[in-house]
Amino acid sequence: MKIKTLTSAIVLSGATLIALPSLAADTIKVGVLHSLSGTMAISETTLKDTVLMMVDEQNKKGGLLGKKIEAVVVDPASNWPLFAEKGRELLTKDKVDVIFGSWTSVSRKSVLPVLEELNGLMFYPVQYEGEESSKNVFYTGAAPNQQAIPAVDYLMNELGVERFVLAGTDYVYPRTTNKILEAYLKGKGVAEKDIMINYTPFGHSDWQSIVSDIKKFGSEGMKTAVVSTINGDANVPFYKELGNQGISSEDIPVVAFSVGEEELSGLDTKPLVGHLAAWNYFQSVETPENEEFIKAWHAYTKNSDRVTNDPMEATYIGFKMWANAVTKAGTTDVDAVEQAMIGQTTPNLTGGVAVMNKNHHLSKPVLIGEIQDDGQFEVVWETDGVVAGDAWSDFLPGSKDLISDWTAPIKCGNYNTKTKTCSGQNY
Amino acid sequence: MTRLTAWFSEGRSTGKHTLPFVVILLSVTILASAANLFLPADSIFYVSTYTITLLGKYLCYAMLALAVDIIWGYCGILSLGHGAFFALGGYAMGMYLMRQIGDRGVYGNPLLPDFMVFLDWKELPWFWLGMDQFWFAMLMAVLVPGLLAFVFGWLAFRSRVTGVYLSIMTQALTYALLLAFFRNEMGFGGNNGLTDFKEILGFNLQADSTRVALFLITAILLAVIFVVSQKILSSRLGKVVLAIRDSESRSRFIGYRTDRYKVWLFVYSAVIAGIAGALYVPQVGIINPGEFSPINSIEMVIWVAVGGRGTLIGAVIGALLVNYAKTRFTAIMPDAWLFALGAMFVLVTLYLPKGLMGLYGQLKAKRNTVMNKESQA
Amino acid sequence: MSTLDSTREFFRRDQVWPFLAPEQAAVNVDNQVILYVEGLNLSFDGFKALNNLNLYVNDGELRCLIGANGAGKTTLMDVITGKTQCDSGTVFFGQNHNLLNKDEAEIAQLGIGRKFQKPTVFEEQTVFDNLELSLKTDKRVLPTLFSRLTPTQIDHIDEVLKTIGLAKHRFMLAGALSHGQKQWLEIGMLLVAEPRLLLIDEPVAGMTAQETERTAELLTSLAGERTVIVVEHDMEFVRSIARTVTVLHQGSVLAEGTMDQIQSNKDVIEVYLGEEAAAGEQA
Amino acid sequence: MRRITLRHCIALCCCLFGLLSLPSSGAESTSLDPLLVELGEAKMKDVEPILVRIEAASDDSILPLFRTLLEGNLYYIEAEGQVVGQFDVDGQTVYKDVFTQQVRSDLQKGDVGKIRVNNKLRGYLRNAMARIQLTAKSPSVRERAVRELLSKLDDDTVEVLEGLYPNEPNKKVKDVMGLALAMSTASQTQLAPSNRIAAIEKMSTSLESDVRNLLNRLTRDDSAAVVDAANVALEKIAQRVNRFAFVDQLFFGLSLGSVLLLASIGLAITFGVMGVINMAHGEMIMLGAYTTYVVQLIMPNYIDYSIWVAIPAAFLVSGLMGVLIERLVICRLHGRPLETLLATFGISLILQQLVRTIFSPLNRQVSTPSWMSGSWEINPVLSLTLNRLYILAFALLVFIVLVIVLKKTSLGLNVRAVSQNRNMAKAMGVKTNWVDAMTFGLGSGIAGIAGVALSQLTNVGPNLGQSYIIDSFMVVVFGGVGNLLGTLVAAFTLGIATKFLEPTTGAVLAAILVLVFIILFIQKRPKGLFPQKGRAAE
Repeated sequence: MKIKTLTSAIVLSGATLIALPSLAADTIKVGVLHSLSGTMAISETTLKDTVLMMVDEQNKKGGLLGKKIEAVVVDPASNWPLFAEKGRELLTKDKVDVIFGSWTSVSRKSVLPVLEELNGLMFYPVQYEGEESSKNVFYTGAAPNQQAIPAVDYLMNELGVERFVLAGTDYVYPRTTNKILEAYLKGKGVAEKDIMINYTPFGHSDWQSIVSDIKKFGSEGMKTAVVSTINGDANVPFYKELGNQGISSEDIPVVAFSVGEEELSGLDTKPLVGHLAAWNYFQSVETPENEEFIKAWHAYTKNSDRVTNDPMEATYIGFKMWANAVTKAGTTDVDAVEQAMIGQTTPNLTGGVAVMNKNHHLSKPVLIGEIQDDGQFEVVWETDGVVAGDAWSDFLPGSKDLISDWTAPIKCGNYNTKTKTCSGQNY
Repeated sequence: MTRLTAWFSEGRSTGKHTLPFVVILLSVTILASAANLFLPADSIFYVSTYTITLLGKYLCYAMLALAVDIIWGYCGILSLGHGAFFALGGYAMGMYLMRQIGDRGVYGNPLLPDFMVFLDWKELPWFWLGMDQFWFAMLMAVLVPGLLAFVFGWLAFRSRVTGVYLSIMTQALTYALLLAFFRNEMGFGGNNGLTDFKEILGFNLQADSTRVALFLITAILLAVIFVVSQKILSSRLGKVVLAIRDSESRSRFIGYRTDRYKVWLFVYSAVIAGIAGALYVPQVGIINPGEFSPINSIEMVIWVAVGGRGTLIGAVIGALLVNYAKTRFTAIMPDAWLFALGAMFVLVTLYLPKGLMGLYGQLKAKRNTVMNKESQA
Repeated sequence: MSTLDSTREFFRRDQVWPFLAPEQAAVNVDNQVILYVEGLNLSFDGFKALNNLNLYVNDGELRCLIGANGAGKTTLMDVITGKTQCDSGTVFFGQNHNLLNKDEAEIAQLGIGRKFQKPTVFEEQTVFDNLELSLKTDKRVLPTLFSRLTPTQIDHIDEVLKTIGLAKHRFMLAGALSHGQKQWLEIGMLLVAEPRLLLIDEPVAGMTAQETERTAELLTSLAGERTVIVVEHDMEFVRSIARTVTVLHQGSVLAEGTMDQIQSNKDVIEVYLGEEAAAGEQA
Repeated sequence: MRRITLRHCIALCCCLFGLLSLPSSGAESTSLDPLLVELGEAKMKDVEPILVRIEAASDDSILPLFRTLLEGNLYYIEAEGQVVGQFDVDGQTVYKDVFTQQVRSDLQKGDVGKIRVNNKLRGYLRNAMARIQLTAKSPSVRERAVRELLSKLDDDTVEVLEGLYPNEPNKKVKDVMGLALAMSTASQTQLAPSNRIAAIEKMSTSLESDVRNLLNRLTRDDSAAVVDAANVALEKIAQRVNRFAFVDQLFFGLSLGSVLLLASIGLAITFGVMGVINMAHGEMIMLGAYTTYVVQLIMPNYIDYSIWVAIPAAFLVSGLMGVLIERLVICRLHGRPLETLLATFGISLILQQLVRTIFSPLNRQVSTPSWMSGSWEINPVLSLTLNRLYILAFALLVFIVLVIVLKKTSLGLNVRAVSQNRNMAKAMGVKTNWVDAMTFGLGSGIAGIAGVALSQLTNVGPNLGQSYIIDSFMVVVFGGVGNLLGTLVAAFTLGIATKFLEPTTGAVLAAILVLVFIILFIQKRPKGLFPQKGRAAE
């Protein structure tokens, strides 16, 4: 009997504990929804620190609207349902004004309904597959047309590549990106037989056969390149195998969309020199903003070896824009800020100016970098001017008629230009 | 006669927990729901929807813990693959909810779920047919896990795969399913799984009332399953099951087809897990292959171990306590949590082989033996 | 027979399907023999545990099996009760039940009870439950689920409890019993199941003198209505109960007969009693 | 026998030419200097023409320059309009004159600007160097140079080859040159079909991919005779290629098998012999991998030898950890395998979190010793990667050593005694506790060694162990518990099976199929491939 009363007591007290409304004074609250444990912790902890750093800086400048900014950090532990739960916690219990968070698409998809239900505001800082535009989310990472397509253009025009291996981890981002690329390449007159598509599971570690297939595919007389959407952990063994099977970047260059400075810091880059990556940001870019940012980062982490990467820049831009938008709107009210966000501009760390478009995606420059033996990238090509992020790809049958425009009169995340209707909204 | 009643309670030391448990469970849930629906948000007793969904989730886990306990605690079959049955139930519900979205998906396709549209699928795969019917989906939610459990159990138990081997096989099973469901060709949404649900049986999933309803249903079903399981386990079948746990070969030599008993218990447990999964999905709003990951299945086992295997109430308590602790810990100090969890595994197995309830039981057992001594004297 | 007929046959209301029906065909013992063991062979990687063993046990007799360790006594029981598969040979229970194609449970349901060398009872359950489980009832899943203890069954159990002298301890966990008591409980579990044939492996090991005596009485009293096969090392005990004794040696029958015949049998003396005697003198 | 990678051979002949060119270098520099200045100041896209001119204006002595440029070590001293190589001499950067190799200690990082190269330039440089190296001293270098050029046989290259062919001393090089000439003959449409067909027949003995590509092009030739010849030749080549492809796949299978073997063999001891389910086995592997990382941190300048230090170190670290676990936890859970399973799982969580806190959750960089990188090219279509060859050999070695230990040493005797009958062994005065600890230590230690090997193939991170634990269990169970030979067979069977499934089913499905197969197999034979018989097994 005792035990049961005890437990029921605990459950109840727990309930009330959780339910207690947070009594924080008038600070502006910034929620941080990045996994600090589990598989995604590797990538996401960095972003958490970035946000905290930005908050610090903002507070040094006197905060926002005369209030201090307070960061509320929670840990969704790389567990997708937890993203929804913690998101709800941030919005209802901690009453945060904005959330910076998520890395994987699935985590974003998981928290999205909560955001729309409770009308929260989230900044999503990672390159992703597109095919989404929510009123409550701002996508500061690259859409496929800001990463994949320019990269392929570079391969075709600069390196004269005629055959493509689209190798990816089997999840939605590579799937979609490769679908888009396939359509795009065929549009450019690349034959079916010159495109090889291959998917591997997460953390795939035995790349022998695949790499040797690629080698064969590449040895058939036409210039071949690999477009890699291989995710995180699987990259190290992949590149090691490439190196060992003697595939040099001159024979078959690999252009990766998920390999940044952070990932490279995990492996010996000597055999990889010359392989490529497409991002909107590289640590090696020499601009005053970037140097300042890196300096601040090293100071904040008290570690001069910590690298910076593209999602960090995306977070940086997102935060700056949000701060400006709040100042402009004079309030942290979501709807006001959401409108104020559109048209916001912030200097990129790589030079030029990023603009927030009507579709909640950024216009950013696209850079192609070659891996150097010091684990950094050397920019070998960049788009002249910025590329506007495209929420709905024009190369997918499903979405070619869709656009996103959050300004009046359309005010719709997926507006069908043919039928002139707005579908799939939760309100 | 007193002897007989005494014996009755003796043989089934868990039996008398049932009523109080049901009462407390239901009263708490009803109170919480009422507090959420009828109290103003600023009231001190107001229970936020966040809490409701959280408790709802815990109750699903408790149900799952029951499932694990029934076969591990009572029959000594340590399944490291119950996450699989849970997830399958969840997917059945998820598929139903997916079909309910209808043409409100981002691509406005009336038939195909979004992920199929942008993966450029032309028509619905056969295993999605009928999933738009609630009854059918729910049937699947119990049938599929049950069937899988039956086939697996039938094979395994008839060829007398036992103990550790079985545990490892179940783990392999859920691992294989994990890999399978990650594949986008499977047509279950790959890594993203199924999400962005709109409504269930026409009720808006975002509405508080729906959430509370789901929460209540979960609680009631948990109570029902608890009572039924209690009944089953305190019948002679329950004794046979215990006998199998303690000495399977002996049970065979007194004429019980132990393999059949194990199969049916395994199926029963799997079905419960499936139901738990089906209730879990609409409350958390997403189902994805992560639920299949072996580590989840092992975590369930530790809930039971902490609460006390071999007692249904223990399983429930374990699930609630561990998950509550998890929620609090991960909020406060994420790193420490894994240390805590790990330590819990080690310490419980070393010092609390029968968990919290075991501790309680030992004390009682002492008292009883004393009583027996007296009665003999 | 046409398919229609066969289906009709299959769905006949007045009978259960064979795969559901318990195999209760009565044991046919027309010519007085209840157990036929013929040409049994079994070897564990090289070592021949049973070597062309032949054994016939009459209905209702009390048979003692003796033999040195590794003579194959326990293995023989394992084969009879279906625990171990033999390499070749035949084992028939009565004339109509081939035991080799049945599993332990079926064999047990036929009415062959077994008591192990090392007492195995369900330690986590009460003495009463142990007996209840062993009752001669329908042992299929569903019937077991809905079964109730009938007064007659309870009486039967109480009766057995008296016979094995555990009436006081009926609510005690079997695990808490003493070694000897466990032995008794296990015998009780045999009795309550009302088997035709009892296989009893070293019943008196670890029993006190008078307990041994009582066991002897019990076993002798059982013989007649039931058939009892006892494996025992304690020659005194064997002498006290045995009508017929079978001596096993290296997996086959060495000699068979009354105790006196056995004792006078040369090869038995050298391979078995010899040792015993020697041991006896030393002791 | 190692593939001499491009870099090596260049290095080789560079020192060679470096010496030769010492006297002449002065004269060289005069004609080159303006070009070098251009090179230093040019934008990347303008670099190639300059390189062309440099190549035209110079002889072999230019090689060091090209090499340095290719490796991205060429820097430009704006003040002097001179180029200089940046080299890394144990730890600190040193500037040397690319031609004379004289150290320029006066230069600072600030004085020089890097001359950047991209893949296009690298490609050009490699061909250029090949052209130059046609006359290199070492035959192997010459051969490689010719092979390098097969891909682009422009007229002047062919001319040069024709010039060199007659008086080429070395047989192999001569053959390759002959092949090259044959290719050019075959591709010249104006020639008489008969000659071309002859050339094609000559080509049909080669496995070079360039040859195949040329033949493929020829199958679209105007002359029917040529087309037929080309098809015949392709057919002939295809057969050989397929044969080698099979060998290749087999090797992949074996290599995967060796990895599985390494990962599971430690488990075969702790699980098979002791009957302990060690869920922390994967973390033992992880510890081994991290040990390798730490060892490399300690001796950054001796990476090539680091492995030899890492192996014993890893064995000790994991072994000791194993003993610790056994003493603290497992020994208290004798005869409760399921509980052991849970407890060790808890330990594995703790260990993972431990390395996360100590080494950060990021993957750690473990570099491959030079003698392990690259591959052994048996012929153009079949080349075996060295690291996997070594690991295959290593796995077998470990296995053999282990078998010997268990069969021959007193520890092994005790271990077997305890595993067969604990109490009896105890009665015989075997210190069972000690034996258990040692056995567990041994198993864990071997897992550690496996970690060293795996660190050469995959990520060194907190999740390393997780990704192998299930596979290892599968292998042990499939092979039959308590049977090392079974483990060996199982590991290679699964490895090869997976690799032969993969091409048809894809990696994921292959993995699933293998798992399902094992599950079903275990239902059929619960005791695995090589079960233990008799009462001992019960």
